[in-house]
Amino acid sequence: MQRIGVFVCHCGTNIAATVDVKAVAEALSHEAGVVISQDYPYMCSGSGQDLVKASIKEHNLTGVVICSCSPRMHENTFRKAAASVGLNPYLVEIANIREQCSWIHKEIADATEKAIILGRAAIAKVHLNAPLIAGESPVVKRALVIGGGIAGIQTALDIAEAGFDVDIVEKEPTIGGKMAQIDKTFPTLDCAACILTPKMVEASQNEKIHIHSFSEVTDVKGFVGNFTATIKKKARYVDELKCTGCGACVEKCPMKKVPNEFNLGLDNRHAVYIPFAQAVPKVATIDPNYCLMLKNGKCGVCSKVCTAGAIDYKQEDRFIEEKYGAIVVATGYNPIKLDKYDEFAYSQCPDVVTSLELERLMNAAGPNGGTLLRPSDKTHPHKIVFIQCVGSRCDDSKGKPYCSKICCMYTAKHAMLIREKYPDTEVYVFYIDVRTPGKNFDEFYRRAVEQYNVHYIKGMVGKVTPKADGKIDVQASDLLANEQLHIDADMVVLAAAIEPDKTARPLATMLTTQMDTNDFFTEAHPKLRPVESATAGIFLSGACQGPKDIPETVAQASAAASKAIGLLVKNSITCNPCVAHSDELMCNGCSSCEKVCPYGAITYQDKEFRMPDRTTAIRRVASVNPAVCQGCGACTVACPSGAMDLNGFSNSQIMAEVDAICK
Amino acid sequence: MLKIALDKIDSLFSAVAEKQTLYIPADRADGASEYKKYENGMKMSSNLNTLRSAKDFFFPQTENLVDFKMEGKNIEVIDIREESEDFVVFGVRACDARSFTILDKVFLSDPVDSYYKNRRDHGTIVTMACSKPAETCFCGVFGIDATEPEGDASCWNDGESLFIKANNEKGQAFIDSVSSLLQDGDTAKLDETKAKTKEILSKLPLANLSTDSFGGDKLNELFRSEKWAELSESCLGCGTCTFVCPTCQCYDIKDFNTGNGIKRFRCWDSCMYSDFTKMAHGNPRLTQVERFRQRFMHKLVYFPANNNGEFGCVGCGRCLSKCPVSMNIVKVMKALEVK
Amino acid sequence: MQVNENKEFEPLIVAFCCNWCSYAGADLSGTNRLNYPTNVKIIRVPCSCRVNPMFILRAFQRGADGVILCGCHPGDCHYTSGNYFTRRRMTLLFSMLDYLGIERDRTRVEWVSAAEGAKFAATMNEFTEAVKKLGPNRRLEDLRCKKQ
Amino acid sequence: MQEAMISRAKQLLADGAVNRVIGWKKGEFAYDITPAIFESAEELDAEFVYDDFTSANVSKYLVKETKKDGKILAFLKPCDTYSFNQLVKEHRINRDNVYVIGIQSDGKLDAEKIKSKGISGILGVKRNGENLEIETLYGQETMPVAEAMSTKCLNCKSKKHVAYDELIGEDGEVTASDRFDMVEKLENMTAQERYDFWRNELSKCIRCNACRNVCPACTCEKCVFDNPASGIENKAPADSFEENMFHIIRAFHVAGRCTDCGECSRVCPQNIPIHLLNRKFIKDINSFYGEYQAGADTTSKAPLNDYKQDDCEASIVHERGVE
Repeated sequence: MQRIGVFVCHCGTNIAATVDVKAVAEALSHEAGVVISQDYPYMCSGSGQDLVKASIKEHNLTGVVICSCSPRMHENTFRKAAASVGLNPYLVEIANIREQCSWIHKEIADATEKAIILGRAAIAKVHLNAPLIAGESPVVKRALVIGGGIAGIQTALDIAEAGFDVDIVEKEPTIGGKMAQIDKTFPTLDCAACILTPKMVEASQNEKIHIHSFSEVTDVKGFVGNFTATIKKKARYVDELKCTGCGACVEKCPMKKVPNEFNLGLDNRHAVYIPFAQAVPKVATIDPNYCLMLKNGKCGVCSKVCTAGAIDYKQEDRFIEEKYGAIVVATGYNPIKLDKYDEFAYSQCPDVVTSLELERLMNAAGPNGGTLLRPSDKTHPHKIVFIQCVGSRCDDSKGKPYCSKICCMYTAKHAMLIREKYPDTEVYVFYIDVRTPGKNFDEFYRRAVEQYNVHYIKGMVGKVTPKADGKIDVQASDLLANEQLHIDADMVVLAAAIEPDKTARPLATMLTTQMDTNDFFTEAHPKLRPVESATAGIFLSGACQGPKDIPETVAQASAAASKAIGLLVKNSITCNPCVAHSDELMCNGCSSCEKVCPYGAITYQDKEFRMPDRTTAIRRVASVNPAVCQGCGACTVACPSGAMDLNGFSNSQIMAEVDAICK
Repeated sequence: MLKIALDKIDSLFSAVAEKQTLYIPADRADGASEYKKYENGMKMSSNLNTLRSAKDFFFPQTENLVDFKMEGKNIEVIDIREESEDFVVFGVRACDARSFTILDKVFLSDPVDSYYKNRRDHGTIVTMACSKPAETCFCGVFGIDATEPEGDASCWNDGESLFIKANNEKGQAFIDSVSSLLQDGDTAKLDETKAKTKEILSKLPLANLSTDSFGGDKLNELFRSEKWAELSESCLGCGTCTFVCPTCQCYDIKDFNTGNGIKRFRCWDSCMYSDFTKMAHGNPRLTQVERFRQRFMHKLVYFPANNNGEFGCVGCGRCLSKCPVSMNIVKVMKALEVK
Repeated sequence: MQVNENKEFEPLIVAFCCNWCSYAGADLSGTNRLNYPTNVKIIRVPCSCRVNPMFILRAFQRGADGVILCGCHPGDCHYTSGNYFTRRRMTLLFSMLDYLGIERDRTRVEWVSAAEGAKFAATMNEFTEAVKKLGPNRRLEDLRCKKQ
Repeated sequence: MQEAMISRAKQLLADGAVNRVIGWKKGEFAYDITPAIFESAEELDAEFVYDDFTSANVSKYLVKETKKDGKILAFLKPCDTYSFNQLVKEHRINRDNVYVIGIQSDGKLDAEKIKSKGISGILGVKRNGENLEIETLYGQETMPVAEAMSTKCLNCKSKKHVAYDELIGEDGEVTASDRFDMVEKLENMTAQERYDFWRNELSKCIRCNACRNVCPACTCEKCVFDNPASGIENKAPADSFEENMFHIIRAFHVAGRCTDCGECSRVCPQNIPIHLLNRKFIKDINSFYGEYQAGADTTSKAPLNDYKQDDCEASIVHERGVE
């Protein structure tokens, strides 16, 4: 038999002025199960709480209803009070008779009547409340960072700084990502390598950071504080531990005609290679698609010249499994493929390049050792046309609907650098509009226009046509002057839109995190939780969440790190006990609940059941992971059999409230 | 025998309807027929039988038994029984007429079901002989003569007139109440009609169905028969057969919380339902095989065992045409028959 | 639902409010003393997607004259996607009720953020008026639940 | 057809490819066909039937059958394959334990429709072109086939088999059907007219649960209406509300999952057009969220387990058409 205590708060005059609190207490005292019902000026005050505690002990109450202000205000206060005298905190219900009654109604009679009804509803609910115990789940004190670009590196450094082990998984042979390919950075024009490579080295030397280069995450299981990831270490046919990175193998490798992806195929590398001089780890990798030894067993030069004996043609992909408490996604971005943009002759003409290719062409470590030459005839270009928003802000299916954000600035940078180095070179920029929000950004852009006389022309380029004489005819419209232009350019540079890395989508599935229609990871809240994914324990760093420049990326990387650290410092996480649970006897295993769960908290298992006909059968049933479930209840409605229910807001509890209100 | 010309039948109905509520079989938009409260001008259905049986008038699908009022912590019990008014159900077929013999055995034997008795006391059943039996009819199998229906009063139709005869006081009272409209008539043509009908009855596809293999004394072998598993395989476990059946009489008693009191009501239950006779310990019949067996064992074995040989079926054929998967008592009887 | 000869018909309105936006919005209209009729009784749910059509029918069965469902604005759901499911479920449910001839103005979904105290009050006033116009719920009531 | 089916079934049994066959079994009359499981060539020869009255959809039986050991051969008509797919999609049928033969269907007949024409004492029914030759206790009768056609076949949505291991007979196409006409007609009525229409229909309901128990989408381990803990359990329509409640919730629970196989209306002893409730949901889903056919595949996300950020608001219901 229930023994319920009702406590009506005056809240000074806040409630008492419009609600006859004595009448409410009196009326509710007649409700079934109520053994004590009293009122008090300030129920939340120390003495008010003592009153509640005393009554709980005196009448050894099985449930408590507080008629007071909003539960959002003092639910916790009274739950704590109840707990302090040994009553399960979840046996306390609040009837909101202030915000939702006394403050909005004037007629005492009406307000009092409503207060009584709200009290009844709370009593009806508390009758069905079950004592809930918040579960705990341990936290593995190790983080996984997926992606070794500047975002991943920064996150890893910060987490390691806080004293936790971090694994970086990078699919390329070296960390560094896009930033390593960039020549200079806006708006300061300092050299990217000079600021990035020290961080790469720092990461490699930090004993808390473990870099898995040339590796991929192939599977992730588990949940916040307790993930298990499988990492595939792709065979590089070189023993990482033995290789000293001396480069002898690279020099001697007879296979010299391999397109160099680090330079975006603008020059060649050997079949055995180290992506660039400051690569981390500085370890050679053999490209099985070109290595003569691996292809037809003839050659073996590299192993002969390797004094460290690091070459291992027999090496195979290795899989390692590791446990993590937190996972940070930093998979970054790529420029989109431009094959759909024939009007810009990208695929036909070698002198039409993307901005990233231009970075390499201008980079001292690039194919031309830093002198800007046309890829076609290695001559010095005198007229360069930049085309903005190639594939950005498109409403057609060809491109992306969003603004890639960084193009305006890097184009200004390119234009400026070229004008600086080659004053005889004319630079034209065709733009829809120039977007320069950010510290010192607009000043930077104006410098390009005012000091460096870059010709900014508002208008889109209609067609780019390579001519017989090697020139490139750029046909465009000047929207301001309202005239058609033809420019005889030597080079054309396309500001290609950026998109999330292709590995992001499958990864999102593995992590049960959400993605938007453009495959950018969705943050838990667009304003308030920008670096967390909706899935607990998964954090977002850098351009995988949306287009970003370097400063923003680094800022978000550190933010993600601090969120991860906030999780890793805990020995265990207390779970919200108001979570869903499924009644296995009624579960159909139909997967509806799983489909609507935003947290991937629901999994299925085949269990053996004793069937009515006294046989045993295997049935597929859902089980909810209380550590992951956030208690929204979406699954409870998706479930046709009603097997799924929600602690604290069960079907019967809510219907009891409905009944009480409609009584 | 007393008779009234068919074209005058409306006057008969309205005369009855003036004194008490009269129900006659009327056609429905979908071609089926059902008992409707008579209103002037209403035509009697020409269908052989109604979709739902006449049972519903005496044993409705749901009825309130008692109310409980709750004030705070007190409970008050309210008896809501009241004497029902007199009414007439007209045009009941021989099979349905016999069903009352069966229902009475259940509800009027001690302890008497006062709710049922109340309606039986106030209800007059006027039956109508069949002239056009359907392929699904097998009342003959249970010794029912479709041309000689039971009931308080019985009617025949020879194509021109409606003949009527009382079988008891109640029936006599009914006839007296309309005697002014009736006159004596010669039954020569009627006897022809009966003869014709009898001939058709003898040719019905199910005319030779035999009950020899059934009855109280066959309990063990029938209960243990291996055939139940296969027979019940297709059964969906719905209650269609039960709810269209004129003799099924199982019910459940439930409390409904209205929010300001409790209504204790009873409603038809079906032995085909998974929660039939569910008790604190659970359910005595765990699988559809057992539930399916229960229904037919009850009609063909348990009932006769307790009611000196009377079977719990009247062969109206409703379940034959209504079962979603056409699994029915006839198929069961044929399958279990020992040749 | 109360009908009283000398008093005009006072509908009973059940409002399901999600804990994070709408319930907070309701609190805010209280804090700002923005009146709405006592007819409205609020039930707190974690998310609008917790509201089962069963609850809505139950309310009508027990004598509610109108049922309104309030949640976070699309895109702002505390649980990221809850109210999107709510939107589909309720659109279909309301459409079905309408199909069965039950007055469509007895049901509503409204997105109210924690900051929209004014909107909450306004919505409730408006909805109560609309239901008042319709009169007592007859088409979806359970006669057994009528107050004697 | 029937001969081909029997011989193929016998062959598969003989090969040991399957150890049971689910199909249909002859009855007492021309029309009272019962779904049945056959385990031997003898049984097949003796009782297996596939004719104008084999309209029962056997896919639901596979929920139970595919949990048993061994493999079962199922004969599925085009419409049945949609139900089958949906059940596979919802993990109710173990696909590995069933061998599906898709069979051609030219539409099935409904004995109730023949009887409703006043034809009684039916002994035999034969198709003769556009007409039915019906032999009765009271002499020969004829009627147009179309008028005896089962409602669910009258506006058939597809003659295409969406799941099968092999086919017997022709595979058809998705048919441009007029199945939403009646729904539209109702939508265009006034609220009062709609209310009266449905009151008249639903008040006939005797809660025999035939619609639910035959429905291939209603395979819950325990239905909320049978479960006292659900708070809405009830055994009989004790009040008009409960008549509405049962049919609304049932339709809602199968919304986006109902393949429109039409079994619910076929089996209703009271001839309530239950399918018009399910079809309303299907029509709404199509118009609000894009064309969707439940059971057409085993992968697509069910409309109610899915969403788009720019879905229409519920107010669309209040803004449209007739009040």
